[in-house]
Amino acid sequence: MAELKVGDRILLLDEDGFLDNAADWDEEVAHVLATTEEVELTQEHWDIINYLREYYAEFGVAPMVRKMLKDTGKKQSEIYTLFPSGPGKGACKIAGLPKPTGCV
Amino acid sequence: MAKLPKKDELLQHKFDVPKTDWMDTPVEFKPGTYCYGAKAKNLEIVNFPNARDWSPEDEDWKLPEDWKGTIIEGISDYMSKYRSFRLFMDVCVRCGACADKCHFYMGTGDPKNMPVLRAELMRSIYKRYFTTSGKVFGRLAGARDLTEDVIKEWWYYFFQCTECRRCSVFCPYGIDQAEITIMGRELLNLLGLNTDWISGPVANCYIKGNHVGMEPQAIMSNIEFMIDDIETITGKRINPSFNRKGAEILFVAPSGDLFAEPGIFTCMGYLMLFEQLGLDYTMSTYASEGGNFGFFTSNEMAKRLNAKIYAEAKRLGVKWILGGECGHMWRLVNQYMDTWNGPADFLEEPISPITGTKFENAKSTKMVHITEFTADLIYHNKLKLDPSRNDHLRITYHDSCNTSRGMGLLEEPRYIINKVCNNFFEMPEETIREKTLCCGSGSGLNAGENMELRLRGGFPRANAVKYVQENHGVNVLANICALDRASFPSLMDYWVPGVEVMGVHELVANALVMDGEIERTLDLRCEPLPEKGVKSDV
Amino acid sequence: MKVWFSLLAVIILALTAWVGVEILHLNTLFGIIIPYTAIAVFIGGFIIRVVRWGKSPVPFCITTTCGQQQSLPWIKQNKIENPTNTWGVIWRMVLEVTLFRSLFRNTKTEKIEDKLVFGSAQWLWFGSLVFHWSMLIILLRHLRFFLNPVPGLIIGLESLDSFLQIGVPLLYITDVLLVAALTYLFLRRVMIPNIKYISQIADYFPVLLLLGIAASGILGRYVYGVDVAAVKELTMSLVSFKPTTSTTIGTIFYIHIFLVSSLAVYFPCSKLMHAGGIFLSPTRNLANNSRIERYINPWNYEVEKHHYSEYEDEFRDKMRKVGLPLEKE
Amino acid sequence: MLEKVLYGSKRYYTWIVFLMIIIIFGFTAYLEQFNTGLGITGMSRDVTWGLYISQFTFMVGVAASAVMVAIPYYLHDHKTFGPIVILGEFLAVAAVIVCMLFILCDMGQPTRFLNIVLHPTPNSVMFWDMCVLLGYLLLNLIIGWTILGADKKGISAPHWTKVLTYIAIPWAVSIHTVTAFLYAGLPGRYYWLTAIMAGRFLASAFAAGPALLIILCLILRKYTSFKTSKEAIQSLAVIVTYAMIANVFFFLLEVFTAFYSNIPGHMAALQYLFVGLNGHNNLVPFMWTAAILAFLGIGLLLVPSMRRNEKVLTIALAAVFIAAWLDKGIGLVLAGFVPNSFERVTEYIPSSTELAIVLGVYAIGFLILTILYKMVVAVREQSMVEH
Amino acid sequence: MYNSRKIIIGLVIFVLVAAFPFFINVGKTAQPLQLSLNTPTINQLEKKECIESADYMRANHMRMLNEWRDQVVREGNTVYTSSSGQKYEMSLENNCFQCHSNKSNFCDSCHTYSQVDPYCWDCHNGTKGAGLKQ
Amino acid sequence: MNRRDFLKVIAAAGIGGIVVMEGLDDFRVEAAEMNKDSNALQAKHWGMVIDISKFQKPEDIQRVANACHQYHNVPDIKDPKHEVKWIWKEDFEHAFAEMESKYLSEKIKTMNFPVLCNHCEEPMCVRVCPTKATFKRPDGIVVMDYHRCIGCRYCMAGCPYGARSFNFIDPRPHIGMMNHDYPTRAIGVVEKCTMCVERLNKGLKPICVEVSRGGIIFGDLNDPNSEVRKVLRSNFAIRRKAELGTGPSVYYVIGGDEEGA
Repeated sequence: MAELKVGDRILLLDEDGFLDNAADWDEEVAHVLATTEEVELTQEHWDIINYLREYYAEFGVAPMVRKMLKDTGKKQSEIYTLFPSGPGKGACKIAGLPKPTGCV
Repeated sequence: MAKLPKKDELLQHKFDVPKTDWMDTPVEFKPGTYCYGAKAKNLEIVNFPNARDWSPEDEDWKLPEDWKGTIIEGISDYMSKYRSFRLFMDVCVRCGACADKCHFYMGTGDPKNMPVLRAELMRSIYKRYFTTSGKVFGRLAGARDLTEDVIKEWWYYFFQCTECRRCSVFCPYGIDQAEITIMGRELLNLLGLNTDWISGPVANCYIKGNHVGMEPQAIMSNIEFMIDDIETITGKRINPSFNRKGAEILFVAPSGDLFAEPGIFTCMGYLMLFEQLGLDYTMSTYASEGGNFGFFTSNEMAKRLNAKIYAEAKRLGVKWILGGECGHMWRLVNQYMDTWNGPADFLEEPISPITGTKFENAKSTKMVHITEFTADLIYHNKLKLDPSRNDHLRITYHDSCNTSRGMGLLEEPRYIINKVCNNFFEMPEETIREKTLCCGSGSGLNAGENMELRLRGGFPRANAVKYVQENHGVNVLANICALDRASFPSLMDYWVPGVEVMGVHELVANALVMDGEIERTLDLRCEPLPEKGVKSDV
Repeated sequence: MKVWFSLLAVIILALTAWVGVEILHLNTLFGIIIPYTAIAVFIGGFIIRVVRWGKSPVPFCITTTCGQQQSLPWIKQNKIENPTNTWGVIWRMVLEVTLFRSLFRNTKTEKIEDKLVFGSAQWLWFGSLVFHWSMLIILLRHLRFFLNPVPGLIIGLESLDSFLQIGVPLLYITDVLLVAALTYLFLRRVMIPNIKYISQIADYFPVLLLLGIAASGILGRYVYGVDVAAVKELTMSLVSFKPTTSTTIGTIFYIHIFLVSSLAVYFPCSKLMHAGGIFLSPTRNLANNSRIERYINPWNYEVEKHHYSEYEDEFRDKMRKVGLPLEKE
Repeated sequence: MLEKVLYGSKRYYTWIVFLMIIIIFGFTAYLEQFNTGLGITGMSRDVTWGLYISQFTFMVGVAASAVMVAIPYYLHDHKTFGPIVILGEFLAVAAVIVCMLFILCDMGQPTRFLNIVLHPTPNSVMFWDMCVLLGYLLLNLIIGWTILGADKKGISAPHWTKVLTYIAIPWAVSIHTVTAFLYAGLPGRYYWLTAIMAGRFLASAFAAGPALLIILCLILRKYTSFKTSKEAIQSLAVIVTYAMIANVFFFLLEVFTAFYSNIPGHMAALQYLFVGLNGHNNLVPFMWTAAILAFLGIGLLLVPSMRRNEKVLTIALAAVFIAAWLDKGIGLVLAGFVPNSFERVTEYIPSSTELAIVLGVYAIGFLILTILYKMVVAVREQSMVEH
Repeated sequence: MYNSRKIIIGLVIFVLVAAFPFFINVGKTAQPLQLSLNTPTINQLEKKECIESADYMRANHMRMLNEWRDQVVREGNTVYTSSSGQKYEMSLENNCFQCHSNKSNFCDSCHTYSQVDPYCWDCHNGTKGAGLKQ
Repeated sequence: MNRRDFLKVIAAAGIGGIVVMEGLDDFRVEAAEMNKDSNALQAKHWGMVIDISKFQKPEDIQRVANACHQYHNVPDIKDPKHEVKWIWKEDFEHAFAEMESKYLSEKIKTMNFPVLCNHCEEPMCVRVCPTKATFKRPDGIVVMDYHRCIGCRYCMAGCPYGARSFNFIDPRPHIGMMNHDYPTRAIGVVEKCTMCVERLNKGLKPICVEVSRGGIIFGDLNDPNSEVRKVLRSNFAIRRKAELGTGPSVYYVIGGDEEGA
């Protein structure tokens, strides 16, 4: 299993680089995760990340992409500009959310 | 994650065979063609053996101590439980009729994806340990020893079969590779060998009620979101009910329809239809999954997950159950549910409250397919439809493997599509109905890490879509399966750009004229409808 | 290699009979003991195999549906390919067993540049149909050696089969068809790379053995001139359990019945059991009526479930928050 | 592709059942003939060949006519014939099978029919006829089947089909030429002993065959989704016109040669056909009907405005077809035996059993044709399915 | 066993079919084939032997006759020299039927027993006493 | 398996088969010798001269025909359409239609001619037969192999002499007195005069010659010293339809000792 070195912490990642344990997340982790995605975090990124964190805290899953766009007022293309791997594999990963599964 | 190859790279394969005998050709784990191993935490949730974190790339798969005995005992056990297993091990004559029927073979050219040879992976072990000829003559009789490499090969190829049953249609003895795959996966699960993509949803579904892992408030939030959109489109605020006792009908949809595009448009379709009918129905957050990844794991797990539907129907005191557009869900409803968790004697034989039609074919399960329900409505003129709203769409229809070869639901969706659209085109006949080609991602293979395999497996289907795209300008691939809706968009983008994926009830709702609705200018995707009479480019 | 091995096996079998009769003069062994044993093994083995299958239940109704299900009354059901009652199943089985319905569907997938195309491919269907039907007619025809007087039906069948006035004794059309069909089935196994790849000794051997049987029979009839009356005296003595041997019958006949005996013994422990197996195939012999009538799994057992109460316990607060009805407030 | 044959409309099934009934009827009649011998027919020691052989002769012409579509399409790139080439090929297949069945029906010892192959006799024209017919059957079957198979797959047919097609063109000519040689080489049969026999055969074939093909196309157009273009039909009709003119012209050459030379042997058969001989005049009404229909057909076809009217065209084609049939399918073979070697006239009237067998054989032909055309229609339909 | 009723019925049918010859002949004695050599000509023979050994003739007479036919009709050869050096006319009527004048008790009985129906009789009508085959 | 391996298999199977065959071969009787009868009459070109003067009365021909037909089990079928005949009576204007003349003497007009197969030198029936069922022997006789005849009747269309008959119906019921030393014919085959080859093979002359009381002279046309040649040298003889080039081997001498017509 892959590992992520954040400061002196060693965090476990899954095969796709998602945090194995969502509770490990903090802002410092986000920065390190962002480097694996080759993203420099700006305020715009943080808006999305914070939105995802809040949503996840309340609902236990990532939001539907459509809902995320509506709630953040961003277009899909803008999300892709911010997170080249897309809302799921990019934004959710940096925000420390787990991968979505099932028939989706 | 493996990088996606270019189209012509994927198309380089030929239908030929390696120089070495298949027993001497070791399995090669090529990135992009297999899923991650099951995580310990997910197996633990459902109490599966040998839960541990591992990777298929590892040399050591951390098999339990007596793995060999477990497998052989397992084979013996399943032989005594399943006649199909024993029979299918015995009667194959290797005529090869199935060989080129498998979409994975067509897409990879890997001879071990010929159903006959995939079955032989298991059969060779059966012969070695259960037949005299195999014990005495060994390899001369087509038998081989059970080794860790065999287990790895099993894992690779039994999770490279979507249990679509296409081979079974062509087999002169009806040998169903799906049955052998199912047994293979049962055996592998005895050793804790599953894929992450299956074990995750199984664990989710077991605890939270659906594969995606949506908790009740998440479901409600998603529905709320859809209701908002419906209001924007129709001007009507609708009010679906959840977990309501005393409703007439329990509606169960695949959870994909509650969560992701384009499934949510199909879900909006259901909601709009029910609203227009004034149907007395409820949905459940506990039984919020029609699909059943347990079926891709073991018979027992499938039964455990499936039990929720009847249990919830009983708790809520409904009369009967209506099922949404889902593929393997319906194979299970048709062939397994009543046997597992029946008899559903607490329910009534389903009668459509709108038309009074008695659904004779669901007398025992008490569960009706939504296309049966809707086709009946349309046949009795209970819906006001404006098919011209779909005039910008040129539609073809993909039969899901499970509903066509494990059920026989062929005409109902076609009837509906023909009534709600004006431009419908069939794909070549060898690729539809009982000969339909799989999306390539069924039976728990629609993960991201095995995208190359999915694209390869989906190539034959895409090839047929391309045919109608080229000949008829088709731009919509309609279907009645959540997995199709999940897997086809990426498949179409890759092979046949320009073809959108829609559930049948999205088309229905687009054409449905609701009482008191505003003049529609948007379709369910909130895209502007083209002006009347304007046809799409062909 | 597998082909050579199979061929060698058949040749050894033939030589065994030749040595046994021609050199060792074991006529009783090859004319009486082995045939009796073979038929006993065949019948006994066949029964054991079928019973063994029968001992495993069919827990689920897993029909492969190849047509429209029974649905709304105005939708035409395909009552044979997707039967809901026994008659439909019987029809389906009759079509499978007598006309190889599923094989008739066969197509050939070809990859032409970046396209997949599906062509007609009914040669396998045709070849196997010709083989099996010829085989059946030949078996029935052989009843002339086991029945006295020979019934009219067999006489009629034989005269139809020897309709063409070729050679002395008259050439049987089914002899030609059988050899042609077997040759085709053999050739496709060795010529088509994919089929060759999946083929095993267990596939080559029966084909070559059948060819050997056909060859020895044809040689006996057309080339060496076996005394059929003497053969019938032997066969009649066998079936009336008063066996006598004959020394006037040529060795080729003993080779023939030794190969047939080998086949009879080989049959129950081989893929040839598909003859019995097809009747038990659950994807074909079950009606697709499991939504109409409950299908029973004899070993169905209770499983551990995650009940609603546990679910509600876990999510009660969240459910209450979004206004979902609760069992326990 | 074979499975296409199993699914069809009610009309299709009715037609199949109708043909099956006739086939069973004909087969019963044949069993009677098989058991009691050819004495049950109207044939005799003097007229040794009757309807079977005359129908065989006529149908060889129908079979050969496929070339009239193939030549313009393959040699002259006449594109409008593209869709119907396969109809011509499959018509040839059905026609050749009918030919072979007629030969079989005519045999006194049908169980020995393979003797022709087992004891090949190159000096016999009949041996060559068997070879060319069998070859032609295989050629058309293989070409037609492969092309249709490729159509079904939506790919172009393999190159070797083109080679076979080029072989099939002279081959088509050969089948009718060799069949003409069956007759033309016999001493003492003056009506047949003529160098122009093969020419007459081909001319009448190229009139009657395409005429039938057009009628079949029109039937398909009416009852199925297979729509043959007007241009194709008109082009083919022009071929029929000139072939029929040639046919009549060749016949008139015979009349001139016989009567100007005044050789009794050469005149006798013509006299028998048109005015009767020694008081025997069974065929006279048929031949005059043929003559009238031939001129009627040519007349209607020659006038472009009438030819373009498809109703009139149908009548004209039917007239041409029937005229050719009466001339070749009845007159030609029967009159060859008149008078016999002893200058006597024996007349031939087919028996009812014989007629039943002929009907049965034609029904088999139609069944084969229906099945083959059904596959063509179904395959073509599939590539343009629109619901 | 599951579905035992159906499986047992099937197996019973199988056994009945597979062992049908045994069932039908149970209790019957196999009658050895009796060929009558009791004809005036044979009775007068000093040595009762056919043109070749009886075993050979039983198995091969049809092949021999077939060969004779081509020799006589097509080659004009009419004299057969047997392996014992004896010369015979190659003719059914003028040779075989002279001794075997009892068609029904000799030829027919064996042909019926082994169910062979040669078309020779269509023309070669057997012996004077045998009557004509219609 | 590649093509070479495949060929190897075929070859091996073939060799195996030959070995087996050889091994079993002693089981068959050695091929016996088959020869001509030493008494057989032999010639290079058998022919006949028919002396019409010996057939003044119809009974003369009838006698010959009866003898032939009885000997060969030729059926007596009344229906002219189905009748079978090997030798029979015709008058001049039908037998020699091409020589017809208005002013032919009454005597010749009423003369009876026995007609039969002409055993042509260039037999059309042999040329057209698709199975060699009818063929010409080295001694010039055109014979039928009834076992091989498929009943196509092409030979009947080809024969300009009407010498051939087809068994339209089963001949057996129409045979009056069965000659048990001679076979009958099966239904559905063509038959005709064989010039009694079965008798020649045994050293006997044809039956018609024997009963013709000198009316039919038989011999080797190739042999200048033969009787037929002697007769032909001293008499004017005609042949039927000689202009067709078939080369009939049956000659008719009209008038015998008298002056020819």
